[in-house]
Amino acid sequence: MTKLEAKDIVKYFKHDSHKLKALGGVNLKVEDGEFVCLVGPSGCGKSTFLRIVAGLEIPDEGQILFDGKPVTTTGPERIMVFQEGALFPWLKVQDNVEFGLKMAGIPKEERAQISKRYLDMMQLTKFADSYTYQLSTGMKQRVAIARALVMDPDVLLMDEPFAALDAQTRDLLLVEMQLIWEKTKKTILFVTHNVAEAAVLGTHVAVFSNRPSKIKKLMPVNYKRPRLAEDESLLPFQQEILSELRPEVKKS
Amino acid sequence: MTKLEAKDIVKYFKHDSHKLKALGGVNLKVEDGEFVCLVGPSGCGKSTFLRIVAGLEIPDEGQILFDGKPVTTTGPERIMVFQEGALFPWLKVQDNVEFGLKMAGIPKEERAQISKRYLDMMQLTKFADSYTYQLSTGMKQRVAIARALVMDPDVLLMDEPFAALDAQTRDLLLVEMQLIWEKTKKTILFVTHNVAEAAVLGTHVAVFSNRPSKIKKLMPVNYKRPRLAEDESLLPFQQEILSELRPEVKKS
Amino acid sequence: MKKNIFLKKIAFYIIIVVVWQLFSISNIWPNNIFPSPYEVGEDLVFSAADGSLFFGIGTSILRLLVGLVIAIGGGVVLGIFMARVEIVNQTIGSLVLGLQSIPSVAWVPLAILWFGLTDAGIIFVTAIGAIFAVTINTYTGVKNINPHFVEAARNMGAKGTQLVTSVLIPAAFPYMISGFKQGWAFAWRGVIGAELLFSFLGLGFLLNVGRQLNDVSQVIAIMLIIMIIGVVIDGVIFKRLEDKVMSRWGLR
Amino acid sequence: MKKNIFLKKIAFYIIIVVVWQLFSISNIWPNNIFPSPYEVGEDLVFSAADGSLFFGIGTSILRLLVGLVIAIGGGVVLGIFMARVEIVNQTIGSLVLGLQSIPSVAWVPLAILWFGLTDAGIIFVTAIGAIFAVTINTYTGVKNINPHFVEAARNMGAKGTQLVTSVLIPAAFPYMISGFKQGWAFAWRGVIGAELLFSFLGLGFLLNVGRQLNDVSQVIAIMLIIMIIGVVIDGVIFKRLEDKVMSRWGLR
Amino acid sequence: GSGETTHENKIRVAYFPNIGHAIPIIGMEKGIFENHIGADTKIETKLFDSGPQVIESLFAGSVDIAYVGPGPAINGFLKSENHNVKILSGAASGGASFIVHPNSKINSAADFTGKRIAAPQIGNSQDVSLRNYLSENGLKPVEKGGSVIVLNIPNPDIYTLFTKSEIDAAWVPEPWASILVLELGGKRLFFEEELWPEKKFASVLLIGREEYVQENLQVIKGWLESNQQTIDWINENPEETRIIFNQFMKKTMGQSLSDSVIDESLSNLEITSDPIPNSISTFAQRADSLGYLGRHGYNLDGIYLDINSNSQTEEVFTTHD
Ligand SMILES: Nc1ncnc2c1ncn2[C@@H]1O[C@H](COP(=O)(O)OP(=O)(O)OP(=O)(O)O)[C@@H](O)[C@H]1O
Ligand SMILES: Nc1ncnc2c1ncn2[C@@H]1O[C@H](COP(=O)(O)OP(=O)(O)OP(=O)(O)O)[C@@H](O)[C@H]1O
Ligand SMILES: [Mg+2]
Ligand SMILES: [Mg+2]
Repeated sequence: MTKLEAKDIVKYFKHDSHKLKALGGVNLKVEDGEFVCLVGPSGCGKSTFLRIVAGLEIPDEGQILFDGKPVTTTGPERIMVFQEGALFPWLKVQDNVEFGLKMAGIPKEERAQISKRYLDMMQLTKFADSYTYQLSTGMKQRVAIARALVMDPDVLLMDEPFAALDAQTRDLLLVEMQLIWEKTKKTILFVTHNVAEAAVLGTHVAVFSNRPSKIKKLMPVNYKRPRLAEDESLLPFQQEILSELRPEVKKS
Repeated sequence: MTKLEAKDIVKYFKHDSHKLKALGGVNLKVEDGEFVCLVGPSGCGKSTFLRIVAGLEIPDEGQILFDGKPVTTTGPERIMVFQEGALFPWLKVQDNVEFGLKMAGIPKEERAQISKRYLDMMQLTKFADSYTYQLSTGMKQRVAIARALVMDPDVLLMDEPFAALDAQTRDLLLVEMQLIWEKTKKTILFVTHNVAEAAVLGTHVAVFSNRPSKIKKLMPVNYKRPRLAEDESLLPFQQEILSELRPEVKKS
Repeated sequence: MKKNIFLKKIAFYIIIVVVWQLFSISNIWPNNIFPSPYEVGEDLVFSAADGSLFFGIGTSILRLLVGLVIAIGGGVVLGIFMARVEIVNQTIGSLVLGLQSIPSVAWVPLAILWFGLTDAGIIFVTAIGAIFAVTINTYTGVKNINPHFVEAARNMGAKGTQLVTSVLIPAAFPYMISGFKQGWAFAWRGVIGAELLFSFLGLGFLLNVGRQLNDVSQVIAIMLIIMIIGVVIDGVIFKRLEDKVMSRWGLR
Repeated sequence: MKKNIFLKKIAFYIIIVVVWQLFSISNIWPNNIFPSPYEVGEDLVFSAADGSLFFGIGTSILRLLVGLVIAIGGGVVLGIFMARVEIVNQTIGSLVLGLQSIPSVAWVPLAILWFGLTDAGIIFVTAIGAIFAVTINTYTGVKNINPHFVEAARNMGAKGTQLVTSVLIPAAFPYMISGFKQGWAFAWRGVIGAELLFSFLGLGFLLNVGRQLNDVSQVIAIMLIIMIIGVVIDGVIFKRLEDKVMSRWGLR
Repeated sequence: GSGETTHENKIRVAYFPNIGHAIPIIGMEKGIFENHIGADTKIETKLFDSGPQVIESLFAGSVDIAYVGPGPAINGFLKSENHNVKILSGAASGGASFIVHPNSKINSAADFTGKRIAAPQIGNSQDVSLRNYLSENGLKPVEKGGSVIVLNIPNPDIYTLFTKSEIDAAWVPEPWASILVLELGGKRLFFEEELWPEKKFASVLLIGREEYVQENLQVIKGWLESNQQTIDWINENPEETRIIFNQFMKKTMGQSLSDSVIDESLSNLEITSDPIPNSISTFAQRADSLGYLGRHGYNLDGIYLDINSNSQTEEVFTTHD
């Protein structure tokens, strides 16, 4: 069943001196339970595309279908992990993680149980009572991930969630992500600039072209799981992604 | 000649429920012209250490010596690239890059020449007139790097500058960084969570232990330059760093 | 540390009083224009002794409280509506700006017409003098909220009242505090101004008596009391609130 | 689009006038308490015809301008000092809060004593009514600056005046604008209030005349003029300034 | 023509746009002052609406002479540096009444208990008279633990509250007294002068700063002469006075009073240069017993400008005793 479909998405932005065509007709079909990694040159429009899917931005042309119905607004079935965190500075770490649950009216004890599980997973238990300005960048990002996972959405939209993490923590989370996905069979769109990450996580890798971007190639990933970041067997596939990407970066 | 020396740096932070010892006596000696990459688990205190070196934070114990003199304040001889950018939203990209030059009283035309070089290098020429909210995350980070390089400081303090960049752009910048360093023989402290990056760039890699952190190991990197990210010959050294790191992340 | 600040403040005020006394001894200005602190003090002791001062303070503060509660309640609601509902902003918004520019004293004739010479009339003048300051600050605060906060919250299912209470208000709080501060300052001025013109009990009435009898030292004595109450309320209530919020936001 | 907004506004105001007319026709209140819009309009036409209205407007605006310039200049300087120099904040800062709570009307007797019945006296009342609002908003603005901005700027060699003009002022500008807005509102109120009490030319004088003669329709007519000028100044000057700054900060 | 003269001298005169201040209003409108002293002295007029503000302006040196009530005159004298604000002449006497609201059942002081009674500003003539009247009748205002609610509010607000039936009575000067009677159906319970020893009391006085007077004796002399001329003219031409007064109101305030109100007001006033010194000392006693003159006692010696060493002045000031 098709979970998400992007049809000819076009998006312009106004800059003082010129008009910028960021997305130039993006087409993408994501089946239920697929894990699609989006890669592309910096500034090509990956974040913009994710925001459109989340319903936070309106495309100038084209539309997003979710379960066959056009997306017009944002909703808790499509949860986004923002590239820059967007944690609430007035809430403690635990309250940040529980935010969506609270909005859904889930009682306090139950919330605490759920958030505890994800705080443990993200190794943040010790900081449950801290405020976000007291965290390091990587810790903030882990809070943002926990906050999204807690929502248990149909579709998870992740914008470079592991970018600020150290290699070790990331490796742990790469394994964790695969387990979560296998267990829940969520549909995931995952933006990354790390081809190894894409190869480890995705059922598919979508390569964006340079601006005005389209999806240049959608590559299925056919390796058995669990995959590890250090798997040498993934290297040829990574090279394949890179060879698609290289000419795009040169252009920009 | 010793350019920078950290002597028993200790730093505490106050959290609501407890006091956190972030740095537990960091000792580090950096000779003039060395390129030291700092790696360590998320939240161990790498950013904090860099801020102390920059003179932006005062250690609770110990001191930093710069050219043998204690550091008490910040100064343009030690320029920091902030992990979160800290670009000025009220300035256009080009004016952001030229900020330090303007402060130093350099005339407009000269500033424009210098900034043009670095904007080109960072592939941002087209966005010279944009405001920072109009940039993607990776583009912002490139502006931050350009803004620091333009200052031509003795010591460059870089806090995960490449974290938000796509693989291709990063590979280009890895080469660029090595060229800049070889040409100018700057002293560089470079925080990264990417061990490949550390192996490519550093003359040394300093591994932080978990909180309260010290420098667990200072490893010289003895491969000839220019090094490339895909060099397979660097893999064993990367494994060596990882094996130092792994137990630290487990602890946290 | 805290004691130190306190001592400095005391010293500062003592210096002011001494300089003032010296000035009035020097007789640059005649005494009926520029009374000495001694005379002013005498007046204070006198009105404290016969109880009229405390009765005046009590009356004014009671009116202040009622007026302020109305102003803050109404102002916050109106401000949020203006910021979030474009049509409200376009219509009522422009009216608010106009009403804001009418001085409290101008409302007095109408207040007397509509409410007569009652506490309600004074409270009306007070509230109407303060409500628009709160409204405008709330509006500015809500408009200045980092859009990511709102997006993230909506994405996690917050809407309607929840969005307002869980995100808009806390996120706009640093601005709103300054709105409350100003609202309270306007309200306090409004009470005193209204009492002065209504000449119906309270500190403003005492001020008016001083004026009617051309008793400058009483005028200054009452102005001092008004100031002191202003400083105390600000220090006891608003300073704490502000400090708390500021540290929560990592701004200290 | 813009035309649409304009039409909505017009419609809104027409509705208000119609409702008002209906109320006054209904004769719930006697006419000398609640005049009809027709009577108010008649009064306006009359005073416009004999020129007294325009003379009044001109006089008030001139006084406003002088007072406002003094208030903004002084307030910005004082506010920055308070935010950046702790001792200034601890001493003068607490005084400012006190002075801020004294209503303009309370300054009138002293202003007459010190300056006589002159323009200088009215300007004094105006400026002193506005300066502290500007001061406090500037202070809040500077205190709320993202500390990274200041750190980065100092790191790049900005200090003293440069730091103030290149970073503190632009970074605090969103707050300062609201300070200016409030400063101007205070100043405008101050002018009118002072004129009303001095009863010395200007719009406030006309208001007082209306009051002395129990001419409610003149009182309301002049209040309308005060409002309209308020809205115009706000719309022409401050709204534009604010829009520009807001879009610069990506807040729109 | 004032155009050609250089005017080394000038005189700044303060008064209210009020019927009790008929002398400066009519005198200026008819050019009596201008004709007499205008050739080498520039006359600047300043309109006020509150006595204390006039005193503040005298203190600040931005006004030279002023027409005010006895309250501010006494305060001005007592509070001024070296007592340099002094009474130069009288200007009006009488002209205040006690008006009862049509809905209120006040027939005498015995009915005051629990009633709301208004008078203008604290310390002005009507306020002092009202409070004194209360104590003479064994009554006290609420703030002193008594039973009468005394409200000190400006005349326009008294009018407003009268229309709204929110006060029971008011002790007000002309023209407000007549307005309340003629427009709002108030009942004049008594004229204030009925309560004074000689059935008259000073209600408007001409005061001035002594140093100005000393330096400009000629000007002051001329002013006082014109003052007297104006008084005579007014008393001879009540009809024309009303017309000129209304023209003045129309011109400066944009509105005029009804003929009947002005006529009634004028008939309740006496325009005179007699300062009625007895009434002033009585007034001071009353104000002092209300605590209005400070806590250190008072002394009115020298309140009338009188410089023996200067024969010119003496002559000027003896004309109306
Ligand atoms: N609000 C905006 N106003 C103007 N231009 C914008 C805005 N947001 C994004 N852009 C532009 O759109 C393009 C795509 O931005 P986007 O953030 O989607 O890139 P990205 O692929 O996520 O890049 P990165 O990998 O660096 O995060 C960029 O060129 C950027 O300048
Ligand atoms: N202002 C602060 N207040 C309280 N605690 C802080 C503050 N800044 C940092 N910390 C704490 O200090 C520790 C080190 O933080 P730091 O930002 O230096 O880590 P880091 O090594 O840079 O991590 P990352 O790789 O995630 O950026 C963290 O545990 C963090 O919670
Ligand atoms: Mg992005
Ligand atoms: Mg960090």
